[in-house]
Amino acid sequence: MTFADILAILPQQLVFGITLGTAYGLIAIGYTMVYGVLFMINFAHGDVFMIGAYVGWALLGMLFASHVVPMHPMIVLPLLLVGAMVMTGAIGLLLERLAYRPLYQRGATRLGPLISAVGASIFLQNAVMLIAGAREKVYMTYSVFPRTWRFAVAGINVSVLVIVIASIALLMMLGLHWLVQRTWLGRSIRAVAEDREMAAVMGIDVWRVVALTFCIGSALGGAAGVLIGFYYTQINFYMGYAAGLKAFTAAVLGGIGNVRGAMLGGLILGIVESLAVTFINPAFKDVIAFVVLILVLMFRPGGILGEALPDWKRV
Amino acid sequence: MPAKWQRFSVPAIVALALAIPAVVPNAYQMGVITRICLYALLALGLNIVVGFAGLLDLGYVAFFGIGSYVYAFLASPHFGLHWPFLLALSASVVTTAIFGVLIGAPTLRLRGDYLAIVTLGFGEITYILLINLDRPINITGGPSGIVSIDPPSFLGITLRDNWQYYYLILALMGAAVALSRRLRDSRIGWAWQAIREDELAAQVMGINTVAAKLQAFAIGASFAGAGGALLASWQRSVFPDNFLFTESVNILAMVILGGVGSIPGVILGAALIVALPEIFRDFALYRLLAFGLLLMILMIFRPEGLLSFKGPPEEADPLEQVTAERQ
Amino acid sequence: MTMSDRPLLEVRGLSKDFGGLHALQGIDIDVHAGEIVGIIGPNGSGKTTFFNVLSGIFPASAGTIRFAEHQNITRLPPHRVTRCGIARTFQNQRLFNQMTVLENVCAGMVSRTRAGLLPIMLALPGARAEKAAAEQRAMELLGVFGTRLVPRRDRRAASLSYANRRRLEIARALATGPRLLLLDEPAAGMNPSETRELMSDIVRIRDRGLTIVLIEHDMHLVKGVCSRVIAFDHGEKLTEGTFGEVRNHPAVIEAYLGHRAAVAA
Amino acid sequence: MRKIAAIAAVLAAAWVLAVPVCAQDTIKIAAGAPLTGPLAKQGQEVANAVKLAVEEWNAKGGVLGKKIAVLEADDQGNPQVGVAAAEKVAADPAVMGSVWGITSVTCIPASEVLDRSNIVLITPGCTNPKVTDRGLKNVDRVCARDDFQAPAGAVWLIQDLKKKKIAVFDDGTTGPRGGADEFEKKAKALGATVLRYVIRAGDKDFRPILGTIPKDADAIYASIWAPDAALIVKQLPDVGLTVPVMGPDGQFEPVDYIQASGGAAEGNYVSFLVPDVKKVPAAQAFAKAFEAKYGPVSSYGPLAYEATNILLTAVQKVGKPDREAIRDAVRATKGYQGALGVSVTFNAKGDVDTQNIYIYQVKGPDFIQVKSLNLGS
Repeated sequence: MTFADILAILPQQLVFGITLGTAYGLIAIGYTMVYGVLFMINFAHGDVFMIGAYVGWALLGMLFASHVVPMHPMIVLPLLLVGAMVMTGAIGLLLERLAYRPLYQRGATRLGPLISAVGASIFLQNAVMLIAGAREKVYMTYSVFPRTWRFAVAGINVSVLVIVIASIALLMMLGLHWLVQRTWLGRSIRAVAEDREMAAVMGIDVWRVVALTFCIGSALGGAAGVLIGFYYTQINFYMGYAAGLKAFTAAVLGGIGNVRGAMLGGLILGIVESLAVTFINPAFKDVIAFVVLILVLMFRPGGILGEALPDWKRV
Repeated sequence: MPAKWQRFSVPAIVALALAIPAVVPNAYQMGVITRICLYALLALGLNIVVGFAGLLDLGYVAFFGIGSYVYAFLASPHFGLHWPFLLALSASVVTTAIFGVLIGAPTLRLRGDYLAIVTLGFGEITYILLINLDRPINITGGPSGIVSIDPPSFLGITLRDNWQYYYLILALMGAAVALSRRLRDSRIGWAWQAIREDELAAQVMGINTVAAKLQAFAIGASFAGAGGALLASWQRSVFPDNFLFTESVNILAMVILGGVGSIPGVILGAALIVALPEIFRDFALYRLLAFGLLLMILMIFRPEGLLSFKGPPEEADPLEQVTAERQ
Repeated sequence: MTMSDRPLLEVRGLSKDFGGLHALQGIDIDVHAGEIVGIIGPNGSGKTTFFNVLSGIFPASAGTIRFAEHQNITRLPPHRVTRCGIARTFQNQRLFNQMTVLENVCAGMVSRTRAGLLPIMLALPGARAEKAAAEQRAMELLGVFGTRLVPRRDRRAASLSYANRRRLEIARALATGPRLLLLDEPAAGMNPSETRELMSDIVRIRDRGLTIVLIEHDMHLVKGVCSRVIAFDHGEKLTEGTFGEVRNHPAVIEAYLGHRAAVAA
Repeated sequence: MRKIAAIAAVLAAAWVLAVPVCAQDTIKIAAGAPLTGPLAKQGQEVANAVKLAVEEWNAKGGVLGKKIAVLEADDQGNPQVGVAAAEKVAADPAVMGSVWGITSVTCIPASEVLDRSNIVLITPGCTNPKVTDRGLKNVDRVCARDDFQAPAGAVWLIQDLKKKKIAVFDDGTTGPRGGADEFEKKAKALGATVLRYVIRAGDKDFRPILGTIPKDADAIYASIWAPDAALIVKQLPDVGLTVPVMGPDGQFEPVDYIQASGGAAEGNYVSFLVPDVKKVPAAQAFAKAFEAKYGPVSSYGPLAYEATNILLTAVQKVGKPDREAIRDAVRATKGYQGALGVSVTFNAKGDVDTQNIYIYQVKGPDFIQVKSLNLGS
């Protein structure tokens, strides 16, 4: 390919990269939220995301079969999102209650919850495989967002679906920001993140806040599952691993514990990947993504936007 | 255990380990036990990095892979080299130790979880390079890996059966146990543990944390290098798929399950992680489900690991007790 | 002043800024060999920051620190400072909690030992002898505190009582083989009898040939052991002299009690 | 802590001493395949086809006067797990042979283990040349090799369809990479231009990669599995490419490829190792029996069934439970007339001499056979 060819496809490639990055960022928000409060890599988060995608798939199939609900995005999307968020929020609560809290209360080191989360991840994957079968599930994306719903801006092909996903991602990010900065719950979350014991002394029910954090983070992961299910059009029970890995990378890249950082990290990761594919070699896109991560961390050890962690966690 | 029995325990364990092939009825179980020893060797190496020095390494499998491929390069028709076993094994060990330093060096400034994601990245990079360095020049053999690797042979004896491999791997695992103990109870081990407990205090106590961390990476990696060479010669073929991220997680689970930093604990962890899926094999579809559940349950009931050591609480004199409470 | 009277520690114009905050400003201090110097001052007056800059944890913003045979140690990283012969304890106890009492002291000995990786892995006689010597010396250092620590050598540091943890921190600092020992509030949290014991311990350590600088709020201890006292306030050195001189210095009274109290006095 | 050690020791002893209970009146056939994990569906079809064949033999009285049992060996598509599974198979004295699919990367190390115990391994779907090229006495293959299948694809695209510039994909795993390499070799020999691309198995958004394909490319050869191929054909319109896509046997999946693509796969080509069972009169009985029990045949079932029958025929011919003799008898199979209407003869390496490749085209919900190629000797 000549350089002129590359330049010709570059804008379109950037759009693909941004879309991919939005997907990573969406999943990363849940990671970063749980991490910011509990200082724990929730390895099962990718699988919670996967379950969100499955719930959305099942609901979509039911809606489609019922022939009652018109397959319009304005109707279908909220239904699917709410369903997936309720389900994954509940799973998040369960995970916190079963795989995190007992360990912490028994005085585990930071590594214990990590392995427990790995166990939960393996369990969830296999549970979904046993319930839904090993086969890939297909999202009927094009019955909700017809293929013709796309437009060209200056030669760049953009579909309505992508706009919808990006807008919802932005809304979720702003909503979370509002929640953390402006509400009673957000203040409690920040207090617990800052100093758990002091928060308890101040009369905050620490475990309730931790549980709610898990619940909200997981529900956001579930919503991401539905949206990305639509975009990917195919889902499987082990998709949480690859997606979770990228999302965690995005969260660290942006500065862990930092919601805007997660979104930014996702975008940068997506763009880096699409540029690597365009300019270098598709085979090495993940190598380049990780090299960028390592370089960023070498020069900015707290990620691009800096970590939003209290001082004691940084030492 | 009464003290007078204590000194018999090591010879007893050694005798038991040596007798296993005579007791175990078939090659399958022998194979599983051999695999336990191989993974114990790997887990002991990771234990140095994670357990002793407290550096959370999620890409440990990279060293396992590099060790395997170095052995495969040097002892297979792939490059037409057929180095003697011990020489090729040593080359694996030395190469991985060098890679340990190379990968460790850029990560020294990073704190716990950042280190985790960066090492994870190195693991992924290694895997992708193993797959894709088959062109333009065929270095790694691509996804098809390298086959027809030479089996180990010394003094004209070529090892073929599982029990022979068992003794070979047991010997190296035994060496790893001895080295781990010596290092732990040495000035280097003191430095590692001090860094794990409190990096700043360790620096102030005069410990060169950079050197100590690099030593931990190098030694931990070299154990994986030995393990990799053993895997390559035992499996007689290596593929990139041997070195997926899940393998790193498995080895980390061994270290944590048994009790971080505890040498017998790490070996027990290896035994559990290798044997449990085999025990559940008869439940076919439910095997991994049960494995995941068991990991969670074990962590809930023994969060410090199965063989973690907790000293008895201080029997403080009453005066001190009062003071402590006043704090 | 002859060459041999040159101070062990010579601090000139030492300043430390955090952003806009002047934590230390133009500190000049000399400490001579064999002294026990006390640093007093209200909370936030820069005492601990001074220790942190001395031990290399924070780089100085300006000024020089010279130590021993007039080496400039101003820009050295912490472990190099320690190797030059300055050891310290921490105000908020930073022991290696999961290591045993003996191992904690041994960890302090790392920089004073030499054995390399290979000799240790091969258990060569040199490495074994060095390790045995290190452990013997560690036991000896635990013995500085009589029977307080010796019988507890194999306990985890985390399981020790408060006072014993303070003692262990001093033993660990001694293990680095310092000529100058910095103690950050060694008596904090001790009851009067433990403090009295600590005072005799400190004097005994000085008598082993060390020089000591300590930060302390317990005036009883400062009065009892310090040959000279330096008062800090707002990151500056207010005054120095004997305990009596410093205690009666109006600026010190003002710093501790506020302006009105000083006028009243 | 001591209690735990004691419990562990007792458990370990119990496990070690638990000698597999083997009733002496059964003969066992191992069915090795990924029964869990991403390839579970195809793997389970292999196991099911083996079970079906065994049930039919048992209905006729078994073999050597004994009932036949199937020992399922789950290799998860992972080499290490495959080795462990093979060791378990080898340790069971009742096992007289194995049918092992479908990933070469597990089949190769598993066959090394089985070789030590002289257990024959017939593979219905491991197409990598190295499976048989290592010269093991116990490995036979009833399907065509990648170095025949992929060139058949090149012949079809370049000679029959006159394509000139072809984008070739693989997913960085053994079988697909090998196939892509063979395709490239043949396509270049036939005078076409080849561009290589690698996707990462597990990724779902291939638009950035597809976007870099030059707009004058006139075909895609996707040496990848069906779900990934379905994603690629669905995402092609997003980058403005309308070219035919061709793939190897892994895409012969009505559900995971045609259905999953939602119509986007229409008109594409797939090469496969099995002729259309509907078109082979001899295969009707099998197809019906399989569908009744396990659902429609969708991949390697017929070949696994064929392999099982070849194996049991060899056992019968040998007349005694002798692994070594059975191994040699399988290799000596000549002119076996199986359920697929093709005669099977193994060459010295263990490959079938008839390297039959069938080209199918996607039409509506089905694959329609459009050509058969025999590139064998």
